[in-house]
Amino acid sequence: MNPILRTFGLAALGALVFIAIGLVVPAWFLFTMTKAVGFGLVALGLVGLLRGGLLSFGQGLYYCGGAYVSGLMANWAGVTDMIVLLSVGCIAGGLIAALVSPLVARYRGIFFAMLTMALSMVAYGVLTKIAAIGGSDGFNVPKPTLLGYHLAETGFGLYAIAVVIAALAAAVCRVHFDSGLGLIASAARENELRIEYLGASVFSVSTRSFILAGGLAGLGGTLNGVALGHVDPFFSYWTTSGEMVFIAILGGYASVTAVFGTALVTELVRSFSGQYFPESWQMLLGIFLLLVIVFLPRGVGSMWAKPAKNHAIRSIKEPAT
Amino acid sequence: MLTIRDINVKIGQVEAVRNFSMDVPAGSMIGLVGRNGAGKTTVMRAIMGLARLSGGSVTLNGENLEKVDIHRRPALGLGYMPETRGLIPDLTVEENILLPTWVMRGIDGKARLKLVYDIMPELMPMADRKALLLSGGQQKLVALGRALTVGTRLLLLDEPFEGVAPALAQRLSEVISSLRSESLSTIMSMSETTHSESLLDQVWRIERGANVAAGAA
Amino acid sequence: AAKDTFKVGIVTFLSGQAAQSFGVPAANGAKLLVKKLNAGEVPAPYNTPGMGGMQIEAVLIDEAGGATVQVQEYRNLVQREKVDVVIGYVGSGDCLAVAPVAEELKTFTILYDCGTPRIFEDADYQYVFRTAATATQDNVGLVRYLKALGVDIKTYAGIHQDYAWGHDSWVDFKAAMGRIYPEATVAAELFPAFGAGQYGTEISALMQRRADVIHSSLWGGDLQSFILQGLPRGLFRQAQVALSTADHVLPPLGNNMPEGVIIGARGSYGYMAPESALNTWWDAAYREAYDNVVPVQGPYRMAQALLGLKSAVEKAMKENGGVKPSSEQLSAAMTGLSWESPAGLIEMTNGKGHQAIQSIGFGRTQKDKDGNIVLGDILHFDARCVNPPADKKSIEWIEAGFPGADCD
Amino acid sequence: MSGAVLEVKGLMKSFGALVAANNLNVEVMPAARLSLIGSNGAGKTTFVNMVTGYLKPDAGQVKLDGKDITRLPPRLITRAGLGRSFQIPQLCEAMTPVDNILVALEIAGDGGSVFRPARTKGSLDRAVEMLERFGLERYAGRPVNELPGGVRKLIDIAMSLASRPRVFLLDEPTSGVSTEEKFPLMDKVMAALEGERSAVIFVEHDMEIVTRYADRVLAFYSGEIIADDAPDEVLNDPAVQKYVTGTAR
Amino acid sequence: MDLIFTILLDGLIYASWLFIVALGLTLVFGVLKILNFAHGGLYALGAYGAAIAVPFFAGLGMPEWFSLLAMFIAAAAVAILIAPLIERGLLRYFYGRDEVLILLITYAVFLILEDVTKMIFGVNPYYVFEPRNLLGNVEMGSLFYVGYDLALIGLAIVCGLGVWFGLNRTRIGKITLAVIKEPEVSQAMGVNIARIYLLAFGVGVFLAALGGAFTSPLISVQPGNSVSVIVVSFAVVIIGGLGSIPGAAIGALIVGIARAFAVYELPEAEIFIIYLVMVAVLIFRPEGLFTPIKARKI
Ligand SMILES: Nc1ncnc2c1ncn2[C@@H]1O[C@H](COP(=O)(O)OP(=O)(O)OP(=O)(O)O)[C@@H](O)[C@H]1O
Ligand SMILES: Nc1ncnc2c1ncn2[C@@H]1O[C@H](COP(=O)(O)OP(=O)(O)OP(=O)(O)O)[C@@H](O)[C@H]1O
Ligand SMILES: [Mg+2]
Ligand SMILES: [Mg+2]
Repeated sequence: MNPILRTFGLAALGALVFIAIGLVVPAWFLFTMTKAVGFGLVALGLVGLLRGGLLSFGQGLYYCGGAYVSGLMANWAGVTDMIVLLSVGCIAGGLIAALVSPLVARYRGIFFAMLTMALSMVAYGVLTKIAAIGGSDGFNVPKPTLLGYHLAETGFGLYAIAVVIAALAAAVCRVHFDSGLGLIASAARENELRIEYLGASVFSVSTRSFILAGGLAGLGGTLNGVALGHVDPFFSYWTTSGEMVFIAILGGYASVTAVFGTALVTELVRSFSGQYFPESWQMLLGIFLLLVIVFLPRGVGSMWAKPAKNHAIRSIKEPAT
Repeated sequence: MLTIRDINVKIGQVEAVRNFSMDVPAGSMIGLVGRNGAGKTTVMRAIMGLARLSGGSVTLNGENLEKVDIHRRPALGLGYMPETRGLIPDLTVEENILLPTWVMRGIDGKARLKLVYDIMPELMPMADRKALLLSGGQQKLVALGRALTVGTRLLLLDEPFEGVAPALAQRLSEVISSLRSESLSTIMSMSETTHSESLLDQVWRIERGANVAAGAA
Repeated sequence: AAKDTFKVGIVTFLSGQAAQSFGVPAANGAKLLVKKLNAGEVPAPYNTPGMGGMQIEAVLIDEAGGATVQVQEYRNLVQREKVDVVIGYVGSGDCLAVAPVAEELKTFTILYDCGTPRIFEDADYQYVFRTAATATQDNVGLVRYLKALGVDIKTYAGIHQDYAWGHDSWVDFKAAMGRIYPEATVAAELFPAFGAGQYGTEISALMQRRADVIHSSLWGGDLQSFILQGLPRGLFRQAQVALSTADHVLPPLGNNMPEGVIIGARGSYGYMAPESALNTWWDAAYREAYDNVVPVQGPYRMAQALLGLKSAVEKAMKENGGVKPSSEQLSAAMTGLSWESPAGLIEMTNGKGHQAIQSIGFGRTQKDKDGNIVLGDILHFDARCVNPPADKKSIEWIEAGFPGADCD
Repeated sequence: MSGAVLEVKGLMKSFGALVAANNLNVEVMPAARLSLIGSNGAGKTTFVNMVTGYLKPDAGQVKLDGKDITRLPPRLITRAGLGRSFQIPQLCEAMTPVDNILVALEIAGDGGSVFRPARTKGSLDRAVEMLERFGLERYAGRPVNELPGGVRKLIDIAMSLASRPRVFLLDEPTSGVSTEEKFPLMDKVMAALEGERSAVIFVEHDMEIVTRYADRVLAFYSGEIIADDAPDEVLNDPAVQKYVTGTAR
Repeated sequence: MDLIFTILLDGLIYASWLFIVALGLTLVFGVLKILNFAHGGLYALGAYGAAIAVPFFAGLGMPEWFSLLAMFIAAAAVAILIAPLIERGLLRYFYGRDEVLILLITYAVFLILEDVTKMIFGVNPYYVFEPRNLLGNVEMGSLFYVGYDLALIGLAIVCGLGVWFGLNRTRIGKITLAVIKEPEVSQAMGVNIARIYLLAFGVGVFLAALGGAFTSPLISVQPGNSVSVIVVSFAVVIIGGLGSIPGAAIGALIVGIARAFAVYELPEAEIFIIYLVMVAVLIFRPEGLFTPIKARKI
């Protein structure tokens, strides 16, 4: 079968399974999963960047951008339809990233990380100053609708939307990562000089990944803003971005689904340790992080997503050593 | 003097060296010859301790090297010139040569430096240049000089002639042959013996990590 | 039904900057009061065990992590832990974010501390209540206090943390100054980052601009650092410093506190608490439990929330025949309720009966005869003197010249 | 017009006080086989680096097919039809040889598409075919950082050839390659370029290779070209013998 | 005139504090290639250490000036106790791994340190006033400055020169440079690289703790001090160029003066001025102001 169709088919199947799961789990878990999807989307964008050797410590900016733009639209224009809001948030995140990208796309490594962080912190600083949109306290986002229907109070409706979005995003990313450009991006992580000497522009490869990540972050921001019913400049604070990085690294860049799982697990670990050990949850989170890094250094996703195999050459024998 | 017995080295999934054995008598010049990827570098790294043995032993004058920490091996008189040259880019040529003498006890840095300059006078004009500015071949020279400062018993030269212009290669083999002495042994890895046929006492061949045949050059 | 337990989620800062000054003391106060309430050891009218006979079970949650985390934790408290009510939130952002969720989940919720007037001025809630006055009274009261002391002000300056709390405090203060000291002008306004820790430059700037009064809403570690750094540089000699929420730094700083500094506590708390049997008991119980440390605003505010809850629960049970009240019944009982707290009478008069007003006290540090720093010049302002009437938004009320204020 | 594909005029480069390229002038005809020899540190790599845009020359001009490419970035120089390989192989280290080649083919093709899968039967076949041309198929499935130096060298060259350059510069293609493999390697490289009538410029220390594969030799010494002629002439030049080949006695 | 002088002086004092903290960060990055998130936690430990050590030595009847020394002792104690634990116990297993992964590890260490510190010292504040009163007050322009604050400038210079000299002019420093660039070869040349790593990390910890110790008289030592320190010192180190000591100095100065300027002239911008400066610098110098030289790679 056409691999692209197959990927989307799998995604649809996965979405159905998770929607079914949503029918039986308790409400709090439904909400946690919804929020995990929001984070997971941002982390998925980070995975795309990581595949190209870029680590952004400022995804909060695009996350925040998506959440603010869609949230303000809901408040000011009274638009509460999720399809509209999600599209607007996604475009907003991507657009901000596109505006920023000429500035950041020529950086690598720690400098890239810190520059993106600095930009998100400038946004944070500016947002805390604008009293008209709540300053540092932010503002509340009205309840969402879908095609004119109010989404049920149980949170199931929103969860279902989140699952569909997650499946769609994962499928798109899978197809993109496996594409020619995706391969070139991974090659750029390994050796930029080589890529340039092959005639490709590392700059434009980076820019594309960056805009994709921005769009996904905007999507995640919108979803979470709506789910939480509240957005504030903290969305753009560096610790928020740090949390996304945390989730992305735990997920690893082999898989496009792992990030959603690690987002959920991180949320649960934090929530339970915060409740049962309110005075030492940071330590537990730290230990959890260390354990994952030590035992699954290439991310949780490496457990099931193996690097793509070259089926055509399987038959060729390895050198007999 | 140096005895390698049935060593095995695994790099990742690959058995880079398999049951390899070799004897290096005192005062001999040995060529370790093999094609690309045969395992020459790996054998040298195993002697220096940079590659972990998964079996077998390396003994120097009866002392099992496995019991000696890596950073204590140079003090046994082991001088190593890595394939990648491995100069310290921010240090000058002279500092690069002196580096081993700084960390080893009871070694006269000045005297060693003089010795190296005597053997390779062409290093002197470069003495104050930072290593990162040198061309590939120049770096080879410096790396050889550095190996000489501590290599009083055994020199391990990994591909000393590779990437070296013929004039310089000739000069290098002169230098190496001038080192010949009762107490100093040299192992040179190479993929060919053109520059060094005259130098070598023995050639050990290695193929896919294993011994092929040994014999006089 | 008397065998039931009553599960209360308590949310306050247990880590981060606000833990030491507000969160942990409040949590300590909650633990203590819950224990005493369960044992029925609190003086009348609270001397019945637990809440309407039900033993109180407290679930303590850390407020750190921002509003998003708090929304999620709130849901977990309600949906997973199945708490009956939630009491919590110091951060204004957390209150704003949690309130609509409480409404959605139809869970009776008390905001015990946060200061922003926006919550009930911008929206109506059925299930959400705030048992403490807003920050408006802190700053209106402070200006009134300056006036009452007869401080002469031609210029004044402000230094506030750069987030909503700081900005709102400064806006209220400036507005109140405009009414009460119409001639005075602003000499400087500084907004150091939250948790900046280093105030050398700010202190230089304040001293260079030479204001008569320096107003600040700094709190916790930031405030302590500001005081420690300003003291040797003569800041507190040069200007009259007025701190709107500083009572909690008095116990740790002790005699290192400069003289002549005006201190507010956001209510009639601690050193400024009114004399009553309840307060005497509370002060003694807290000191006994926690190394003789004076309870400051954190524990007081927690206590007034818990006691308000107890009043509401018992009122509701009186009406529903003694079963565990639903959130709706609790809301109905709490609306417009008033009750005695260690800090005096709490009255839910504003925000359609969801927002409390209370009296507030101020004092000024001075040396006693042994050379110890104590609080003198203590004055109280009546709740209706420093809070807007039920139908007015705070800032409009201030700007209109406090119509309807009742200051005797 | 001289008919040269590559014209280098007055190229200069100094590193501080050290002059690494002093007024270099070279013209290269289509399908030329040009070898650069010279003592270590003579400036060969510097020359290659300037021509291919890695270093910006202090002065001078480089023209490809009459088009000035002097200060273009490497990417555009490559697209203009000038390729190079590296003295130290530049590979995507954690990827397999097949993936490395796939990347090269992908870029040389349409520059990579957003959604079209990189790994189709067709593209893999082409990559494997490329590896086979260099006798590398048996290494296909291991990450290149686990491969021996000579193999890495070949992959590096194979990648550079994907764009079918009209002028191809190789920096020491055979160093680190064992004797048995040197000639086959050069044979393969030359064969690969034969059909394209590409000009080849290779830096080399092994005079056997030079005499076998070059039809013209440039000898570098101390930043200057001290000889430029047919191989026999250059190798008999006394200065070259003294400074480069060491055959003078 | 007076205003400019005050801005510069205030900026310089702030810069000195920043520099001491950032110096350790840049050193550890330079040698171990670790951007150490736990630096802030170590800073906090230094502050607690001083808050314990100063009264302790005063209790032993030491003269007043000894409290200054006590702060050094506290920082050294933190370094000796903690550095081997973190470096030998954890970090060394990750050398050569991805920078980002190691950043996450130090982040985990930071989280753990936060709570451990809280467990040991509680949430109540500690104070150390004594040292700050030792050096008197100085009148400068129209203002009073505390002698101690001015002395921090001197301390920063001493630390900076000390580390720079140690790294560039001493043998151990050059050996360290060798380990930085070629750890494996250095080992084969006889360098005990484990010891060098530990030393460099130890000095880094010491500098972090020293920053904390000398800040303790200015603040109330309590949980939550560490976070803001990290981000600002990250900014400084990035502006200056990772691993560069002069870079850290210039970076600290730029940040310090920009901040002081903002406080006087643009208070609304104070919160993000550091990041603006960082963005501005990186636009013109993509790798920071002082980029350490790199080896030829082609
Ligand atoms: N870093 C590494 N990771 C994995 N495998 C490696 C690594 N280095 C070497 N190998 C493998 O070990 C084997 C021996 O390599 P080694 O470098 O010792 O060969 P060599 O004889 O020195 O080759 P050359 O002449 O190319 O230098 C090769 O098959 C190689 O693939
Ligand atoms: N980036 C640089 N900075 C300073 N000096 C340099 C730099 N690159 C090269 N050099 C110097 O320029 C001279 C020419 O170097 P180049 O690498 O071109 O020599 P080469 O002919 O390729 O030598 P080899 O055969 O050893 O590779 C050398 O002396 C080298 O030290
Ligand atoms: Mg080798
Ligand atoms: Mg070269």
